[in-house]
Amino acid sequence: MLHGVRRAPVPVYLLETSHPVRGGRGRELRPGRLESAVDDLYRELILDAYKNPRNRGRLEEPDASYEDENPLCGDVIRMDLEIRNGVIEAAKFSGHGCAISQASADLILERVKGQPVEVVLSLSREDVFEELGVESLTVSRVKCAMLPLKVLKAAAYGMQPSLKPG
Amino acid sequence: MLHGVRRAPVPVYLLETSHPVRGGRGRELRPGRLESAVDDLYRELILDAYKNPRNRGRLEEPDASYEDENPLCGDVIRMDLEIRNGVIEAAKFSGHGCAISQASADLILERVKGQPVEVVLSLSREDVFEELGVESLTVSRVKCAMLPLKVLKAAAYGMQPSLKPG
Amino acid sequence: MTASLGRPVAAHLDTTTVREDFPILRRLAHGHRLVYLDSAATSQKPRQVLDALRSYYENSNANVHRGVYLLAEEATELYEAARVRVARFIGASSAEEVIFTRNATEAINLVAYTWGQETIGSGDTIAVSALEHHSNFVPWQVLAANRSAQVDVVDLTSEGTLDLDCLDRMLMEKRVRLVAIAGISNVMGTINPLSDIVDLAHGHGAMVLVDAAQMAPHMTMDVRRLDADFVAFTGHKMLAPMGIGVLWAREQLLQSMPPFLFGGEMIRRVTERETTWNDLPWKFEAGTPNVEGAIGLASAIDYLEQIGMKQIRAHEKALVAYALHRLADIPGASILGPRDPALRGGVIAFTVGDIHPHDLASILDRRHGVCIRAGHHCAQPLHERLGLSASARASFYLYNDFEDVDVLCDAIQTAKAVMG
Amino acid sequence: MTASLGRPVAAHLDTTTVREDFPILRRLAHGHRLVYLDSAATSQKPRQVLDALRSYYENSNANVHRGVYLLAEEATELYEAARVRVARFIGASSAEEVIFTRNATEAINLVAYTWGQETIGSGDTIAVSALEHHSNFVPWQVLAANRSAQVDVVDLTSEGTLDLDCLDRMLMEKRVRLVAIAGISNVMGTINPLSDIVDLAHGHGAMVLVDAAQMAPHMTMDVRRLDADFVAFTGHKMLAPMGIGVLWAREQLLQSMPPFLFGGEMIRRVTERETTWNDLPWKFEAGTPNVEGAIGLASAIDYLEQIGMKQIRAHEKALVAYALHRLADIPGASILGPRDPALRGGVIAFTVGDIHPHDLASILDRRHGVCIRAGHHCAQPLHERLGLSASARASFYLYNDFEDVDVLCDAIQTAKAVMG
Ligand SMILES: Cc1ncc(COP(=O)(O)O)c(C=O)c1O
Ligand SMILES: Cc1ncc(COP(=O)(O)O)c(C=O)c1O
Ligand code: FES
Ligand code: FES
Repeated sequence: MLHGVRRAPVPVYLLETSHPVRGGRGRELRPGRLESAVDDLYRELILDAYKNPRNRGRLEEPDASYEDENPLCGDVIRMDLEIRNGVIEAAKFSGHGCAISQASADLILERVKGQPVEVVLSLSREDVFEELGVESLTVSRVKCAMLPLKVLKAAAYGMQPSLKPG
Repeated sequence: MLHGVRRAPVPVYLLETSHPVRGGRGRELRPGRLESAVDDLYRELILDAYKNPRNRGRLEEPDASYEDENPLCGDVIRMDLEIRNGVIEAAKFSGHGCAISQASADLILERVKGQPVEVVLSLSREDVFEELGVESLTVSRVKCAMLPLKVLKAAAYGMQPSLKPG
Repeated sequence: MTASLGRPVAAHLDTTTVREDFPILRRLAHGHRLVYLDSAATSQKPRQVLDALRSYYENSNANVHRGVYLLAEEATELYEAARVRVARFIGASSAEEVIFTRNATEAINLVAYTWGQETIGSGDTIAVSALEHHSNFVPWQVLAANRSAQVDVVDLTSEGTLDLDCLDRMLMEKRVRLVAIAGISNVMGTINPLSDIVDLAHGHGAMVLVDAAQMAPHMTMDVRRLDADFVAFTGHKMLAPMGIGVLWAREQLLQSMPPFLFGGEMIRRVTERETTWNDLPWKFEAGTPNVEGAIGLASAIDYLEQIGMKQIRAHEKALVAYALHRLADIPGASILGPRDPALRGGVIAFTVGDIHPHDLASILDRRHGVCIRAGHHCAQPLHERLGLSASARASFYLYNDFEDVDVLCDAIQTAKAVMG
Repeated sequence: MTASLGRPVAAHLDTTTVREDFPILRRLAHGHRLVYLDSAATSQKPRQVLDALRSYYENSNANVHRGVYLLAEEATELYEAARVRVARFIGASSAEEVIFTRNATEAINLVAYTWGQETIGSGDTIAVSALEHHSNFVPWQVLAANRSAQVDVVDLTSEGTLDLDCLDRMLMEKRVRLVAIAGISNVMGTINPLSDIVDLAHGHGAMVLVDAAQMAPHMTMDVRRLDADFVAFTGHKMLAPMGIGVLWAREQLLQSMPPFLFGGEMIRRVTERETTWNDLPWKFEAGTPNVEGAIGLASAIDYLEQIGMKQIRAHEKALVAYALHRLADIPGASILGPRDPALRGGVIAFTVGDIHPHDLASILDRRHGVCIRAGHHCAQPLHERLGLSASARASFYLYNDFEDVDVLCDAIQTAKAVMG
């Protein structure tokens, strides 16, 4: 059941940040929409997960591994999973990246540890935002935040070849 | 001494309308600089030369002929010259074009008939404007006005191979 | 709608209000009200578009993509939102299918340099129509010469419409890989029967490129319903600033094509040994894009859709019907292209007796402030077929009114008197 | 000019007055004064340039060339006068040598697709420096791959300047046809010794293309004194709007090159059998040009020359000297490229400890309104050589002042505290 380290054929983050065309007039840019008077990004929660990650490292004999890159910056995240009876028994992330990506990786693994693999498949962008404690992210930083989930999903899909992304 | 109909290797009109770079800050476009409240172009002088040309036609046995095209519109002017003892004894133009080019051809031939060939070489844009009775012309129409002189000069140069354009 | 009944009133849109949005229409030309009848060459710009440009530069200007600071995020959002806006306007399946280029010409060259170089081979045929603009003719002529292929020209009927039988025969007899065809002719005004052409071509395995430079500004266009393979158009003819154009193609086709220009933005990873390409649409957008142009195009589309593409089309049809009718009353005036306004866009090319078109245009301008174009309108092969070295052309858009047509006809009468 | 002596005053130009011309500098970012330090990516625009654009569209907009009515004549005059303005700015012999492109990237691709395709053959070498922007690297890599030629990378010295011995060896040992080199690096800031490079290259029969994207905006440039063969630059980095760039080459060389894009404007005569090309510069300008962009560039040049290119260069040198000095006081900050401000333009790339450059940029923006760029700055091969996946970059222009440097340094201290 070991799946080697591969590259994702379809970058999941792209699906998530691609521009919807149908339905509605699209987002209008209101001046100030992207502004925040206080920095809601580099705060306790994210900084703590970044500086003191609980899930950083590698597994010796993972049942699934996956690695992918954020093409905007070249940073790479790898995820190792240990699965028993369909449950994520252990999970570690490695690689390098900014605080947002590293914190996102750590927090998302904290959430799925001990959960059935299927849980991973149901996780959305909103779940990542919730874990990071942010309401929204700008275009460039959303890719940092979503990279770990993308890699995690790819690892989980690898476990369940019948559950390919739609 | 008969020079066949050829195309000019260097379009003379281009030299004349090319954009000088050195010296001065170049023309500033003052609003209205190109405007004229009364039409000073389609007036008696030009219209009469256009409608009743005195020098339109072909010479049976020209000593020099030349033909060239205005690339902006595709119109063609041909000039036939008969030269005796260095003097232009007879001259005719043919081809097709707008009123400006036709009038210019007619008026410029009227001016050089009976003159030494060298006179042709000294003619300038200002002389053409003078013949047409205009003070200036816009970029596109200046090419119409200058085409006949360009062709005439090329025919004259053909007569005096040592006097190539600089 | 006859001269004896007087000038018709604008029923489809309120030209008085529209004209107020176009500052240039307030200027005088040689002391006359400006009558701008050259929108087929380039359109004028409403203040809404000019405001959008200024607002971009005064508030959000930055280089797009890869920047993480506020201005860069705003500029990127505006740029990519403009792409979404264009995609929705033309009915694209996704914004990834919308490639921003400099103009229609570059969009067509992009296809020739990428898909064309890879696909066209020795003995292949590229079919173009006899009424193509040079921009949809010369790139294919050059490509064919480079690839030992040939360009075949589809004839016109005596009415000035495309001879579909000729195309059919060509598809039957030759190995046609591409049919390159204008949606609307910029000279004859002919609206080509695109769905028939696409069906014919696809039935013989040929691809179709639609040069929509004269179509996108003037009528509703749905690229999925159209079912062509490539669609190119240009912003400056549809109220947008100069320097922005669009190539549309289906995502799968774009994926399969090699990139065109190389440099910043269009790469995924560059090493000294090799380079990989970025995802769509950026794979085809090398270097700093014209963000201003894209924002201006989106703003122009907002303006057009607020007026309504259907209303614009109906208005132009009424103008053309009236103009055809009035021109028919001028002895010596003869019109190129179909007589039926339903078969043509807002373009009328014509000649008046043996008055040289450049003289005509000069006199119309100097004596009446009327702007028309004279020449071959970048369609020399068509003029050669028609036995003309030049023609005069008046073209209409949403800001033209029936008075403009009247002034045009009066001005032609003046020209006849001057030159007569 | 030390911290203990306090902040220096602007001696070379009056930044207070200059800043008033740039409307965007009045906006706040996250509640802070906007400190724009990303001019190497794109510059901000003065109101004089924005006014010129608006005035063009409100008074003279028309398609250029071939039109005989007033607006078309005005637009054509403005467009060609802009070309003359650019020619004079760079010291070209004639306006015919100035080709308008979309940006520097397109200008370089134009050379690769025309001169390159005709000249580069099997076994030839194209020399590029290790600090090239992707736009002056990938086109040559692709061309070399297509022509069975190779790209060789000229090393850097430990100071971050070009290793001329390495170039010399390369020219001696290989059949180098082209040396493609940036005037100023957009990462290291290095000002390359262009006249030495040109002499070396020409001595071995190689041509030289100068990517002047970072040079033209910041210092006096005389293409005839430079004596390179091709010079490319881009308007949006020098106060002009997006969508306009320039390729310069000597008339004779341009004459000998085949055209690049095909379509309207660039033709002399089109028939169904063959096509001939227009004269320079139009041979290389297919389709409707970006008239607005050219006018904007001319207006930007007017603005720059009114301030004075020498003053601008001196001002930036003083800013860089001060910034280098202040950054040296920040523990953990390390600077890429030469230490000597005389050897570098207004660009400083750096890293701070192991703070990820994107985090640095985000915090600078959110906490202090400081706009810097993070990433590889379209120079991945250089970063690979430096063993970095990314760096942070601050870049200066005429509207930056010493206070901007102070805010930058304060902001870096904040980032250290946040991430520490
Ligand atoms: C050194 C250098 N060359 C080329 C470019 C490309 O300029 P553009 O994106 O305007 O084509 C840039 C800027 O991005 C640059 O800094
Ligand atoms: C039918 C047609 N195709 C192509 C073009 C070329 O458009 P552009 O010059 O903007 O590339 C034009 C307009 O000039 C046109 O009318
Ligand atoms: S900057 Fe690379 S993952 Fe965030
Ligand atoms: S328009 Fe052809 S010569 Fe005047």
